[in-house]
Amino acid sequence: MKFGVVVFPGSNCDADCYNAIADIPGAQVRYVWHKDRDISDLDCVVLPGGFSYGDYLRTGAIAALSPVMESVADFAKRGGLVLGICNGFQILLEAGLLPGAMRRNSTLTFICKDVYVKVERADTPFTSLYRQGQVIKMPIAHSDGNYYADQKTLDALETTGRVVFRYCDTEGLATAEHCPNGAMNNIAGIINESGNVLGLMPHPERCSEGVLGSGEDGRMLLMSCIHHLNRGR
Amino acid sequence: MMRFRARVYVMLKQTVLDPQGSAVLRALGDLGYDGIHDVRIGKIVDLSVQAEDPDEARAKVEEIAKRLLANPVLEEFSVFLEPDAAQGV
Amino acid sequence: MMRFRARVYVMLKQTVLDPQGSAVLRALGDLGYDGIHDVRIGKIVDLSVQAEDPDEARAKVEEIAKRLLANPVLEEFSVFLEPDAAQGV
Amino acid sequence: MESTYRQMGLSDMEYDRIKSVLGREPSLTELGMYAVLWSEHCAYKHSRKLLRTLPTTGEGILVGPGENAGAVEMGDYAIVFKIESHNHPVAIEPFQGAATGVGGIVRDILAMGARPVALLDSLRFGDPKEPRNKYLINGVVAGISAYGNAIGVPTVGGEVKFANAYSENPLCNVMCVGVVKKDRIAKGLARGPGNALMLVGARTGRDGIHGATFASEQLDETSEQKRPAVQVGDPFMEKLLIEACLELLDTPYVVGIQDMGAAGITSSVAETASRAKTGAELYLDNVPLRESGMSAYEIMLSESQERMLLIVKQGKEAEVAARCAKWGLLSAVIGRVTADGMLRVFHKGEKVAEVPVTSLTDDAPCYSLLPAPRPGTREEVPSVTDPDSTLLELLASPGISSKQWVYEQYDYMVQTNTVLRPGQDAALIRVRGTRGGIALSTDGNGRLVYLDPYEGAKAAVAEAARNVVCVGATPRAITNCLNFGNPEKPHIAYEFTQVVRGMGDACRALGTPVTGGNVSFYNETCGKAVYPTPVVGMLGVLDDILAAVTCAFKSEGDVVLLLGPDRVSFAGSELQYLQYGAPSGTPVPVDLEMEVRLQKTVLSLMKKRLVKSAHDLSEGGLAVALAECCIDQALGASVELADDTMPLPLSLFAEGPSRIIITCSPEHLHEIRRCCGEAGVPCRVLGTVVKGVLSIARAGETCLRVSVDHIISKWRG
Ligand SMILES: Nc1ncnc2c1ncn2[C@@H]1O[C@H](COP(=O)(O)OP(=O)(O)O)[C@@H](O)[C@H]1O
Ligand SMILES: [Mg+2]
Repeated sequence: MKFGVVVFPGSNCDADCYNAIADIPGAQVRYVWHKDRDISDLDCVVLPGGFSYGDYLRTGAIAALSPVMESVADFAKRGGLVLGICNGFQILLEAGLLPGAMRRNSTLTFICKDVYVKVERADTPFTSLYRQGQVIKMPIAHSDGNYYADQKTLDALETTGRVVFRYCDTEGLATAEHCPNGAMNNIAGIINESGNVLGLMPHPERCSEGVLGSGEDGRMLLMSCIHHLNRGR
Repeated sequence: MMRFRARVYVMLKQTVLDPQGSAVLRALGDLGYDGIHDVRIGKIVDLSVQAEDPDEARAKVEEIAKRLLANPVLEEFSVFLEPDAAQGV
Repeated sequence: MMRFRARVYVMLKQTVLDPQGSAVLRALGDLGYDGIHDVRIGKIVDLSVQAEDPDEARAKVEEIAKRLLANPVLEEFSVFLEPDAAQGV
Repeated sequence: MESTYRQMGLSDMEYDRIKSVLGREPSLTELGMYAVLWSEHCAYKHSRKLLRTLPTTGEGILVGPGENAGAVEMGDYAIVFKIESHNHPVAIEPFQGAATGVGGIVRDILAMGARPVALLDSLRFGDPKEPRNKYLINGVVAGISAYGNAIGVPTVGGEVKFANAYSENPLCNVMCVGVVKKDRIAKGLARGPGNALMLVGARTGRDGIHGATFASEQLDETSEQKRPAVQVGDPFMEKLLIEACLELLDTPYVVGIQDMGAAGITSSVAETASRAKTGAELYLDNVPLRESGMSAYEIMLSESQERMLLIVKQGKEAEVAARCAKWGLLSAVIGRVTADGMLRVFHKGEKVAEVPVTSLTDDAPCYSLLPAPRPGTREEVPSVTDPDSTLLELLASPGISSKQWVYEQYDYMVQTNTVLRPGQDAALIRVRGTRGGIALSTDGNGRLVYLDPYEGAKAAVAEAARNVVCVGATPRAITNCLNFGNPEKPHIAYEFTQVVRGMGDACRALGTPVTGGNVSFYNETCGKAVYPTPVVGMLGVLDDILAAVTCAFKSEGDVVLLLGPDRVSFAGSELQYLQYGAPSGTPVPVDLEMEVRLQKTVLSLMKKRLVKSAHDLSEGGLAVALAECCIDQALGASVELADDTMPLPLSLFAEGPSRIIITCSPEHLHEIRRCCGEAGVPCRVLGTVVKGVLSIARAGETCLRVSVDHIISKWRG
């Protein structure tokens, strides 16, 4: 069960992801340098959060063009699991592996806090250990999480059930008031058509250990991946 | 080879709501400016580019704009070019 | 009253470091684009403004640019104006 | 020449001194080098003598003042920490001023070979309702947010306080903490003649030339014209520097490392050579430049950000350059270490400077202060007609209300070590590889210091230590930033002298040596100085992070106790400030023996796991502290004050040192009382934790009653 955490210049949650994965029994993990192309040993690629290339120009824009992303695109095409967290999600959008784009938060500020999200799909490789409709707590930490897609794309996402996480209140109600960043339809995370590429703004690796004060709801996401991969063997 | 100055304008598409533009509009209201509408914020990227002729220069800059400088989901761009008088190469 | 479209360009002063521009320049190098120099990134602010005449409109926009849109410590700006054909008020 | 050296901020006497060191007239480049290194900012001309009186050694202190940062031992690790001011830059450009402030202190920590693991920001502004102040506040917070978040170092704590005295002169002090294996602490030494001096990171531009002298001047109308001195920070470059330098320090190629802060190449080379008792030769043509046509003078004095100096073993330059290139960083060999104690600078085939290294670093003049106190003030006593509304007003005041709007803009969780996030008495971060953690707090109440500099400084140290104790950690050492007006004025000199004395006494009593810090003078505009503001950055250590304590009431029925003495006063208090806009009177002095007993006792009770919550009493007094304990778990308390003779407003809202509220299960009350009795720490049962409401009664009569919902909504604003 091998995970690879990609290190882009400016990534800063790479070690956090690495540690959270390494903590899970049965998981192996290594770093992948952004200029490397060989990821054939991996079962799951994680694009971590942070400020790749300083978030300059647009978040994720420069990283999306790095050599490793060509390999990640191939890997995804062949069905490999790809998980983009925060800046990793932004990179997936910029690379066209997921539809849509990120705008500046509607508050125009960076926001760091715990939020509630609803698990809209518990039948993906990344969410199988959650219950459908479960409300979980995860922290966010970003300036650009205001998800945008044109109406057609948005409709397609909704009708094909590709919105996996949605910002909501403690009861699971997804009102605009509980959307921290202005994201359309309260979208916090989406998956690609073939169901193997997930991007989300909240940080599961920051809620994998209770002692850090954000609960352990994120650990389930990482464990779901392992569960899925084990089943495939 | 010649050197050209290129200026790329990157603006959000009209259909995309611009949170920064709305915030500036609000701030202008707070400062007491009235009669202001439709504030939209975009980016300028200035660069020098070496090429044989203006056509090549433009093609190069358009490619860069398409690949990197603008995100087609949100933005549209336009390219302006002038020879860089100071610095023929 | 008439309506004018104004476009304000805000650029960092030449002497001020532009980390964003330098990072984009490096990235373009990594992507194999050579012959690119001096990348600098600035802001465009488009807005509509109501005024009696072009002079008043320009004065208004210049004031706004000075007070809010540009940071005089680091940036300089220029204002361009055209009557907003579509929307005489 | 005369006008030149005066423009650079050198006095006639200082100029003569340079001439006598060199035995000739200095060149322009040399003059510039002396001007920056002999500036107040670099040479501590007015503070050096006094700072030497501070306690700097003790058990577990691995590195004291003099290096880039102090270091405290924790198991196999060294915890490295330091605080620094960026007040003047912030007054001119708040966003970039604050951002580059973060960048600078982070490089100090990096220069110790440590990975930066936490930031704290201590901020002072004028009235937040004024537009100019609002602009400064938003800019500073955004600048810290932009820089700290991007480099992936969590901002886990700090303070934001307001008073008119800071209106023209905001204070922005940033503290950084790092962790390094203790046998891997790096040194700022230019060792080994022949070794290469390599500059890594950003290109050198004309920015910030004379920033160091600028930081040592008062702001006046002409500061506007000095605006080109404003620096732009590049956090992306800084992040790459951190990773590249840490990777390089793991190789045998690098023998020394130094950040390039104020006075750039000049100070970093002079300091490292001076510490190593060597000399250096510099070849300025090799320095990667951002702008064309820069003179030797400009290159030597440039304060371009995001640069580090590495001292690299001769022959290993290529290896180092390759590592830098891997991280996308420029590097260049800009000189060599020599043995003869001279600093020689070459540019365009000419020798442009040749001066003894130690004359730059050690020969700056040292001035004595001429202190004279200012007359005292008569205490204005606030009026309280309705305690409920006074409490709510205090909770909503900018000094006390929730700072979530600030720290929500900071990534306080990155690195996944933050055990206690902002909002507690102290932040707590785990040290990976151990079961323990470090607790961090910054404190310094300028109002108290203004009224009584000696006692105010003691109070700052005591409160910082108490904050750390409240989360369960043992205070170990401090770093400090001394923010004052013009020290050449007698009353400022008096404030400074007394503060250093008070800080020293408190640190000796509490066993927390001073491992480093920073002095920022000339925080004046048009003759008006800020409150004397010593900011204390306290480092505490906790063996087991699972034993951490928070301030929130935990369960209904728990007993609420007040530990510590009864002496309080309105002098310098939040309520007095709210009603009169200025502090007056004489604050309660800190009984350091009592403070030590209190802190030791609380820690030992915590060790026995008897304490369910702890919170220190500071601004707003007892009533505010109780209300703050209600917020997190939305639990209230029913409190009965002893039937004493103190006027009610004093009991509720006046402030005094050495007091902590704790809660415990009823069955532990007896044991707690016994321990306090034994230790000689006053201990009073205040009441019990209840649902929904905070009520305070005296002599059987309710005198304050506010719902917890109301408390929370006022405090959150
Ligand atoms: N500028 C800031 N940055 C980060 N955290 C802050 C800042 N200001 C206040 N906080 C946090 O808010 C809480 C309350 O601050 P403060 O009222 O100064 O506490 P205290 O009175 O206990 O020293 C603390 O946890 C502090 O760390
Ligand atoms: Mg406190």
